[in-house]
This record gives sequence, C-alpha cells and structure tokens, in this order.
Amino acid sequence: MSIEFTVNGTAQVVEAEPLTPLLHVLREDLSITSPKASCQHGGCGACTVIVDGEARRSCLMPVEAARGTAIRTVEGLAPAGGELTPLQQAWIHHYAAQCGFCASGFLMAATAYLEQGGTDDRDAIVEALGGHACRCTGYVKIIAAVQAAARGETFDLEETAVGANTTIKGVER
Amino acid sequence: MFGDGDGTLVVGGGTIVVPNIQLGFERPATALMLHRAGLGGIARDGGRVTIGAGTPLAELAGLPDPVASCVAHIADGEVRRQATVGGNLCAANFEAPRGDLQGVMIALGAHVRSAGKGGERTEPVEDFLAQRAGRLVLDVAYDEAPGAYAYLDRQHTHEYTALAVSAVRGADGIRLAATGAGPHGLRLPSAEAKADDPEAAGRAALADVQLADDAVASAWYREQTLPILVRRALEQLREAA
Amino acid sequence: MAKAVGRGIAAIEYPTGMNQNGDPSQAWIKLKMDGRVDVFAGTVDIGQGSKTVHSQIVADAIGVPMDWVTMDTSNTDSSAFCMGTFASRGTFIGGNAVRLAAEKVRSRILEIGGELLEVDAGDLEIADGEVHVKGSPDKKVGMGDIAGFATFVKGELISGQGTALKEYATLDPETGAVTVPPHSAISYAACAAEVEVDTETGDVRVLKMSQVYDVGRAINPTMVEGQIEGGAMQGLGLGLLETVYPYYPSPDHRGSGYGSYFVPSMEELPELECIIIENPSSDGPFGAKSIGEMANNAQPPAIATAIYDAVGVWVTEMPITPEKVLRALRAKEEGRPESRTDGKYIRYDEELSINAVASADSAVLFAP
Amino acid sequence: MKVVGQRLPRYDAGAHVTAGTRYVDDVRIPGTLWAKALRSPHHNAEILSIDTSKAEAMEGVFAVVTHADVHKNVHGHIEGLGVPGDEPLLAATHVRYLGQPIAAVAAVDEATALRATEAIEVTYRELEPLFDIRRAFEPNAPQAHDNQNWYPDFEGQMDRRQIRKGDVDWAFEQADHIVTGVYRPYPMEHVPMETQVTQVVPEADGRYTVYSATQAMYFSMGVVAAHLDWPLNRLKFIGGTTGSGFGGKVDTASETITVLLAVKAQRPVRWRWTREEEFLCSSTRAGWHMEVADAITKDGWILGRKMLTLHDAGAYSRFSPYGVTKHSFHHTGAYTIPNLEFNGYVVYTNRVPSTAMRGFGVTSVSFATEIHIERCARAIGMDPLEFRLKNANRLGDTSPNGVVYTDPSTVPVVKAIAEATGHELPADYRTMTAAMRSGDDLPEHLVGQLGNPEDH
Repeated sequence: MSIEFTVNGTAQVVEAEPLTPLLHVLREDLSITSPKASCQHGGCGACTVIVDGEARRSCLMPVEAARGTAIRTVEGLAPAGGELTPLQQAWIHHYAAQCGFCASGFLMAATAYLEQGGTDDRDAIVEALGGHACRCTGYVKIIAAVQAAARGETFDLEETAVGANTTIKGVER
Repeated sequence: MFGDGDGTLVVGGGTIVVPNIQLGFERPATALMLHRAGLGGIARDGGRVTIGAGTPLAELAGLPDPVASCVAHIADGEVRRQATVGGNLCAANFEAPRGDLQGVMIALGAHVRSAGKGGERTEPVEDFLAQRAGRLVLDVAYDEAPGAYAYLDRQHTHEYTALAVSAVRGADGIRLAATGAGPHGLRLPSAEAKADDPEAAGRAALADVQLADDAVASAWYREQTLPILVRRALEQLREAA
Repeated sequence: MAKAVGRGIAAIEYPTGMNQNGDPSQAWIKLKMDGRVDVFAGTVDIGQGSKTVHSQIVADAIGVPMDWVTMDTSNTDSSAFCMGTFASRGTFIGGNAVRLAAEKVRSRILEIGGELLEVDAGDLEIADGEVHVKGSPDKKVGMGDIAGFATFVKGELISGQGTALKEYATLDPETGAVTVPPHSAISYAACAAEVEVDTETGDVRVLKMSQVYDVGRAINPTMVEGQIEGGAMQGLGLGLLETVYPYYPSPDHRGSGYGSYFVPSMEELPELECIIIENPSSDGPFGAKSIGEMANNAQPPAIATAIYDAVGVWVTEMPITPEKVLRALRAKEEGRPESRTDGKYIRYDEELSINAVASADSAVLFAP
Repeated sequence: MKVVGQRLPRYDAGAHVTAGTRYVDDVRIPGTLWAKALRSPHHNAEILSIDTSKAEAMEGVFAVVTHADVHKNVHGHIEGLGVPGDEPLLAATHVRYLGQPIAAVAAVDEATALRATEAIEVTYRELEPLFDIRRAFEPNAPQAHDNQNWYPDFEGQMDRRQIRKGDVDWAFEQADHIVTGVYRPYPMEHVPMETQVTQVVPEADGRYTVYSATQAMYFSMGVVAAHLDWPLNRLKFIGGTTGSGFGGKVDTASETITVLLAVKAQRPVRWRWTREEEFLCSSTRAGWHMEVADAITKDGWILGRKMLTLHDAGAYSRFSPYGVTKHSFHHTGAYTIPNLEFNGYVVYTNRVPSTAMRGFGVTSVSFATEIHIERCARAIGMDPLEFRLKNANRLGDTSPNGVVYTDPSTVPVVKAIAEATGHELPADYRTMTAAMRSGDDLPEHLVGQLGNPEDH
C-alpha cells in the first residue's frame, strides 16, 4: 500500500503493509536512523519522533496511521552543519548523553514538551519524559538539560556544566 | 461492517497489536483499523458521559476520578496519546495485568456498546468482558458520580498497575471494582455490601477475586494488599464527599 | 496510610582491572605533518567516555590542545590490542596505554625540537602545541614544524606505542594467596540512603542518596558524576526493583518486556549528593583509579539498612520488593525475633539458610 | 592549558545529539539479510534430531546453520585463564536452558527468517531441570550440566575457590560473639538500551567485516576466530561505539553465529536481538547464596570470618569461575579481617547462563557483608560507622589473598559520609586516617595480625 507523509519537511512515499510500525519504515525504508529499535513495544522511548507536533512512539504507530502527517526526527532538529538547537546544546553542556542510544527519543520528546510551552518545572519534565529509559545517566543531567533549555540558557560548548550537589576534595594520608 | 468479526484483527491505536505482529505473535489475514473510523471523542450530555472506543487514553485525563488517576498511571503520555479506550477495555493480561480501565468502568457502572455477531449490543462492562471475543467496541458510557482510585504504584519506565481498586458513589450506592485481581477487571459485590465499613469491605473483597501470581506481584501479595486498597479507595471517596 | 522513614549507610571497595591481571591494553600514536595527534586504541566506548578521557590524557601527556587529538577506536585493523571495556579497566589500563604511547611521542618531539633549536632536549618543554626552551618561552618551535621536518627532511614518522600490562597473578588453590597483587588500584565509596516505607504495602521509596567516591583523580569530573549518578540509579534498581526471576529460584513468570521488568525511571530519581575524594593512586594515569563498576555497589546494602532503620526488619534478598518487606513485617507482627541468641552465637535468617550444602563434606563447607 | 581534571564535553557529544553516532544497527549495506535463531523451548532436554530441510527450502531463505557448521563448537571464552570451555555455540546433543540457540537462519526479511526458524524440526527428550543452587549437591539432584552440578576446575584441580588466611578456629574460639546471616541477591538483566546486534559483510578479498556492539573488540574477534579456526586477519571488527553494555556485551553472543550465516549465504547478514530475547535469552547478573559468620569481640573488633558462597552460573560456566574468584578476593569488603575461611562454588542450574555485570562478583559481596557488618555493630550496641572505622583497612594491612594495601580509603570515605549526613563521631574516631587506627590501643590478641606497623 502506498502511504505519503513528510519527514523533516521532505515529502516521502513509501510502499508498506499498513500495520508495519512507523519505526521500521523510517529506519529500513528511508534510512532515517535516529529513532532506535530498542524495545519495539513502547517501553523505552528510544524510537520517539514528533508526529503532527506530538511526541509519539514510532514503534507502536502503524504506518497507516501516519498517512498525511508531518513527522520530525533528530535529523531535522538542526540544519546540516548549522547551529544546534538550544536543547541539543544543553544536552552537550549538561552531559545528558553517555552511550547516546536513548538521546534521539529523549530529544524529540523534550522538543515537543518545550514547543508546547513546557517550563523548567521538574515535575512537569518528569511527567513528560518519565516513560523514557536511560540506563547510563541516572536521569540527573537529562532533567538539568531540559530545564536549561526551557529557561532559554545558552552555552559555551567548550566545557560542561559543574554538577549540581557535587563537591571535590583531596584527602589527608 | 466486518461480518461477524471472526478472524479479523481490530486495531485501535495499535499499541498492543503492532508489537505482537513484529514479534510474530500475531499474523492477521485481515485487520480493521479504527483510527479514522470516527469512533473517537468524549460526549457529555447532562450527567451522562459517552466515550468513543477510538478515543486516545490521553483525552481522558480531564475526567474526574477514578478515571483521571487511573489514566495518569497507564504507561506514559506518548503511549496514552496512541492507545485507545476500546483497546484498553479489550486488553488481555500478558505477564502482568493489562486493561487498567476495566475496573474503573465497572465501578462507574459503565455500559459498553459493541458490534459483532447478532448485531449491536449494549451491556454492563463486566458482562462484556466475560464474552468479548469477536466483538468491536463502539463506545462506553456512564453517569457521572464521585469516585476514587487506589493502586499499587511501582514506578518504572513502562508502568501499569499490579492491582488497583476503584470506588464510585452511584445513584444506587457504592460500587467497587478491581483491576489486577483476575483475568480481567472484576466487580467486588461482597465488598460493596460492607462499604460502610472500609476495613470490613476490604476483607470481604477477597471473596470476589481470582488472584494469581504473575511477573509483577504474587497472589499472596495481592491478597495482602487488596483489602488495603479497598479501604483506601473508600476512605478517599468519603473524603471527596 | 502509615509511612516510616529511615537512613542506612554502606561502605565498599572495588578493584581496578581484570582479576589476576594478565590483561594488556595497547595503543599507538602518530603525528600528522602539522603536529596533529592520531591515537589508535582498541578500547570500546560503551558510554563511559573513554574516547574523551583518553584524549585528555594524551593531550596533557604530549602537551597539545585537546582538539588536536583524534581518537580512533573504530576497528581491529588500525587499532592496537585492548582486552576490552570491563573490569573497570578503561581509564586505568587503557589510559595508561595511551599515556605510555604519548610519552614516547613526546620524547621524540623534544629530541627533534632540540635539533631544530640547537639545545639539549632536556632543556625543552611542550605546551599548547609548541616546544620551547624552559624559562625562555620565546625560543620555540611549533609542533607542526617539528612534524613537518621529521616527515619531509628527516624521513621519519613520529610515533609511539604503549602497552599497559600487569603480570598475571598465580594463586595458591588451597589458600588463595597470590604471587603478585591481582589487581591495580582499589577504589572506595560510601553511600547514605534515606527511604520511606509504606508499612501497609511494603512499598519503599528512596528519598535521598548521599555518596562519597574516592576515584584517585577525576580526569573529567563531569564524567565521574555521570558514573556516580547512573550507578546510583542502577544501585536503586538492584536494591528495590529489578530481577529477571521474580520467584527465584523458580523460573516462572519471567518478564519479557519493560511492563514486567522494572527499569528505574525518572520518577523514582531521589535527591542525589555526590562527594568526590581525590586520593591519588601510585600507578594510575595522573593518579586515577576506576569508578565504573563500583558505582552501583554501595546503594543496595545502604537501602536495606535504611529499611531496617525505618521499620525494624531486615530483608536480605534483593531486590527488596514490597512483597518481601511485607512478609518481613508480617513475621515481625507475629512475634518472630530478628535473630536468635544461642550461647555466643547470634543467628539471623535461619529460615532462609540451607544446612550448608548437602554433599558428603558439607560439614567442611560451612560450620560457623 | 592542562586538560586533565577539566570538565570538557564528551568527544562524541555532538554526534550523539544529531544522530551522527553510528551504532551497529544504523549501518546500511544493500542486500543485507536478517538473522533469527531457533531457541530451545525446554529448560533441560536431550536433542534427538534436528531437521532443517523445510527451512532451507523456503523461498527467501539463504542460509541455515547448526552445530554441524561450526569448526570448534565448544570454545571457552576464558580458556586462556584456565577455565575450560563447556558451552556449545549451537546446541548439539542437549539444551540446558530455555532459549538456548540450536540453529540460525538468514533470510530476506525479519518475518521470513522468523518463519524459517519455526520450520526447523527438532525432537527432544525432556529432562528434569534444576533451578535451586541449594539443591545442586544432593545425590539425587537433577543433572543441570553435562558433568557434575558444580564447576570442578579451579586452578585445574579444585571444585571450589578457597581462601585460607590466619587461624580462623582461634578467632572463633576467642570471639565474644559469632554473628551469622544469609544473603541472596537475585539475577537481573543488564538492559542495555541497544540490544545485542551484529552485522557481517563478506568482502571481495575473502575477509569478513564484523560490525559489532561488543564491549571488547579484540576479545570477541578472538572468540569468533577460535570457533571458526581462522587466523585473525580474516576478520576485521568494526566497533568501539556501543549503546551501552554493563558487562553483557562481553559475551560475544551474536557475532560468531552471524559470521557463520554470512559465510554460508555469501551475503551481508544482520542479527539484532529483540528486547524479548534480551530479557529471556541473554545472560544475566548471577543469583547468589552467601552465608557469613563473623567472630567479633564485644568492643567491636572482627577477629575472623567464615563464608560460604554459592554462585548461580546458569547452564554453563562462561565467566563465572572468574567472578567467584574475584568475589573471594574481596569478601572482607573495605575492612581488614585477619583470619579467614572462604569456600565459593560455581553451581550450574538450567537457567540462562549468568555473566559479568557492573560490579562482577563484588556487588553480591558488598550487599552481604555490609548488611552483615551493620548487624554485627548493632548486635554489640556499637555505632555502625564507628565499627566500620575501627575495622577499616589501613596502609600496610593485607587483603584476603595477602596483598598489602597501598592506598586504602575506607577511613576517608566513611568520615566523609558521616560528615555529609551530620553523623557525630567521637574525637578518637575523627582523628583516624588511612594510616592510623583509633586512639585506643590495638588489643593484645590482634598485635601482629593486622599489618600496620604504626600500631605495634
């Protein structure tokens, strides 16, 4: 079946069975690899993309349900070689990605959150992103990055943030 | 619309079906996708609430308890924007309880309108759940009433409740129902009979359920905590009044 | 709804590097003709940040800006041998390998710089990619000139290789005594956990974790925090949430997805306080010790102790699920003591204990 | 400017936030086939027959491999460390855990590959499984493994890992109290965000490029080469970047089988495990059973420890003997205990083999002994932090296996956590250092047993 939608502003026509997950179509048919095939049952958020302005799990969405929609992925956040969005900059500055595998899903969910007027309120961020799994960071720096972006902060990308509630000291021997 | 429904896979939001197809658990020859079937939407007419089967769970967030509290703890916002009321009502347990809304709707005294063999049918949720094979949910409707929701909350990234109790003060008295206490949502008539005494109601509830071990809780643990949740739901209902 | 709060503390240690050693990491470095530095190592970055840490070590060991360093860990054709990313060995063993390689490159740069400046190499130092005479910062030559001179005039590739290897520790099977230390530096940590327990359901929430880590030297403090914070959440998962066999040892009811296996989410992230102590090791790169693995070890016992502090029951199987807490609370309500005194013996957990192992020599195995 | 100690951004952060980081599953090679495995439906069974003919005849199937295709089917990952191999790459005569791979298929797409695995016919004779490590030593226990139910080859001769230090009988006689306890961590899953994944490309020059998510490229290359009896230069591993591992991606669980399929199909092959496979079939952190008995004095000295550890290896050894050895080396935790008797067994059960996971061998001992220390302190009415400081390891003390501690930090970290939590310590504890014990003298009977020359 022929299905049309746009991805990052570019019109796409794919031939796919209607119940094929959007994730599969993006990755395998269109080679758009930012959404990750991690759990493929909606449990982790690594495949989240923005569909018509809303964050969605692309692994749960039948491609038929994406017909006629405008889809956005990490590839479309910043123009190639262009300036990163404040959220992407915050992700670097606050060291919010370690292995990086969850970053795409988090970035798209957080982008949708911010575009819908999300603030730096910690509880609201947890409500918006709480279904996303990150196994490396312990979430501290992810929350810090979203808060910083919500406050419109800009960053010197030559260094990372000083961690909250951290002290470093020497020891007497 | 689709014959008698046999052999046809009905797809609401697809949150259960799409992964199952990916894993080869289901290989449907024909599927009926409801996302453009016009079954979505919440209508309020006087005190009557009618929720179309295709309504995403996220749209239920504004309804009073027990609905709002229940919906707030089904997976996360992204899944709730995709998953539908019809799909949730028809969800079968898999490793852990699914169908968090089943108990809620039973407590609300909701009726399901469905299509299938023999045509359209409207019946209480508990009757529908007992014989849901081959039927397509069209909508679910209930009269607004004060309600409360008590649940076991083990937070994790893909959260569903292990056990939850809904309490509603309806026109004919208090109705109680549980999710996670049987193969699907169950009404708790023995507990309802003692609703004036939350402790006694809690103990009585054990007569109404079919507890089992699964991946998220044992039958023993559910037996220990069901009375507590019944009591908490009734106390919340009392405080809300 | 009754809630009880409590606090528990645990202290732990953890070794750097593969048990019994004998695990080399190798690296080699070459200079491009403009002085830029290419590092080839087999270390895998699994998220811990070895590409960054190794670059930092190389930059300082040679004396060049960080952005002059390219880390190539991409394949086994160009990279040297590395045993792998495990055993908390990346920064220490892998880091020592790139440091040793960088020191050889630095020596050769100084020698050629000495030729060009007509001074003894020992009188030179390198900073920010320039070689200059100690005490005379104006008498200098750029590393690009040195590398270009080596390439086009001397016909030489400036390169260096390094191998970090500790001798394999042979061990006496009777006593466990070893011939040489079976690990590199030991790291230390402590965790204080504060919990809230629902005494009716047994549900436990961690409210705060304060954590102290001795990492020798924090080569990149933000990365150390990343390990501490991520480790804290894995420790919380270990302590309270995660198991693949919920009825262990029974194999029944294994969860196959995120709905039935409890991966910690943002929602249970407690307040975290991190204190990094720098007690340098004698043999790690720039005094570093490892941090990776130990980061999830102190939380589970701290949480178990905090639960005891809150409600007076010990749960010694982990994860400490609500069900286990509730079972322990029921046993306490029924009057079962937490331990039994028998002469000078104080015995806990008797109902859990096996009578050692039912083999012929069980008495030898365990007779406390 | 010196950069060590600086808070510099990650080398790969820019790539991470722009989807520029290329993980194995993001590599796109035209014509790549999908792989799937046929896995055991039984916990413990004898394999009577394997018939792959129907799968091989299916349209879209390019290769089916079984144990018969593997040059060296049983290869131990740490044979070099003296741990003999005991696990087949693909099951031949027995399956010892649910989910064990028996055969694998490469086909045009994922669905075809899955259907092809279902077309492979295997007949079994089911055997009684063993799940409880505490039952493994019983004379009539079910047989979980090809040989006995516990690993027999420590140092090529011992069926357990032993530590013997000092005179533990003296310590237990001398003690005022002996505190016993039992500790049991359950198995858990690594849950790396990226599942096991490998892509293999047969190159025109006869080499094979292996895109691998391994945590250890050279190690995994060695494993593949050993199974296939290939020289190392027939393989090129491309990796160095993974979507996390936490120890589970040292197992080389997908690489060798994917190479076998690529060799047979002469096409590129990709094998990406589903999350369900990760949860049900991938290795786990081990379950443990630990019994601890500490001989303590009423003023808070630990004179001796006896400990018995049973480690649930699952069906095969993998890294378990290594893990139990490491466990034994650290079974005194952050403290010095002069008299020790430790016995640790690697026990086989019919569950997924366990493997390394963050804190391998030591996470278990930290859980057991820190709770135990807390109980000991409370049993004699002593502040648990003071108890820890008193017994903390010091410069010059020796570890369970006789290694002299050169830079111990138990005292600094315990003092720091006391300060962070507002826990008041008496003056003679506040002045302790990693070199100095408490103001009160070492008791007579410990003189000479603890290694710090400043104390005696």
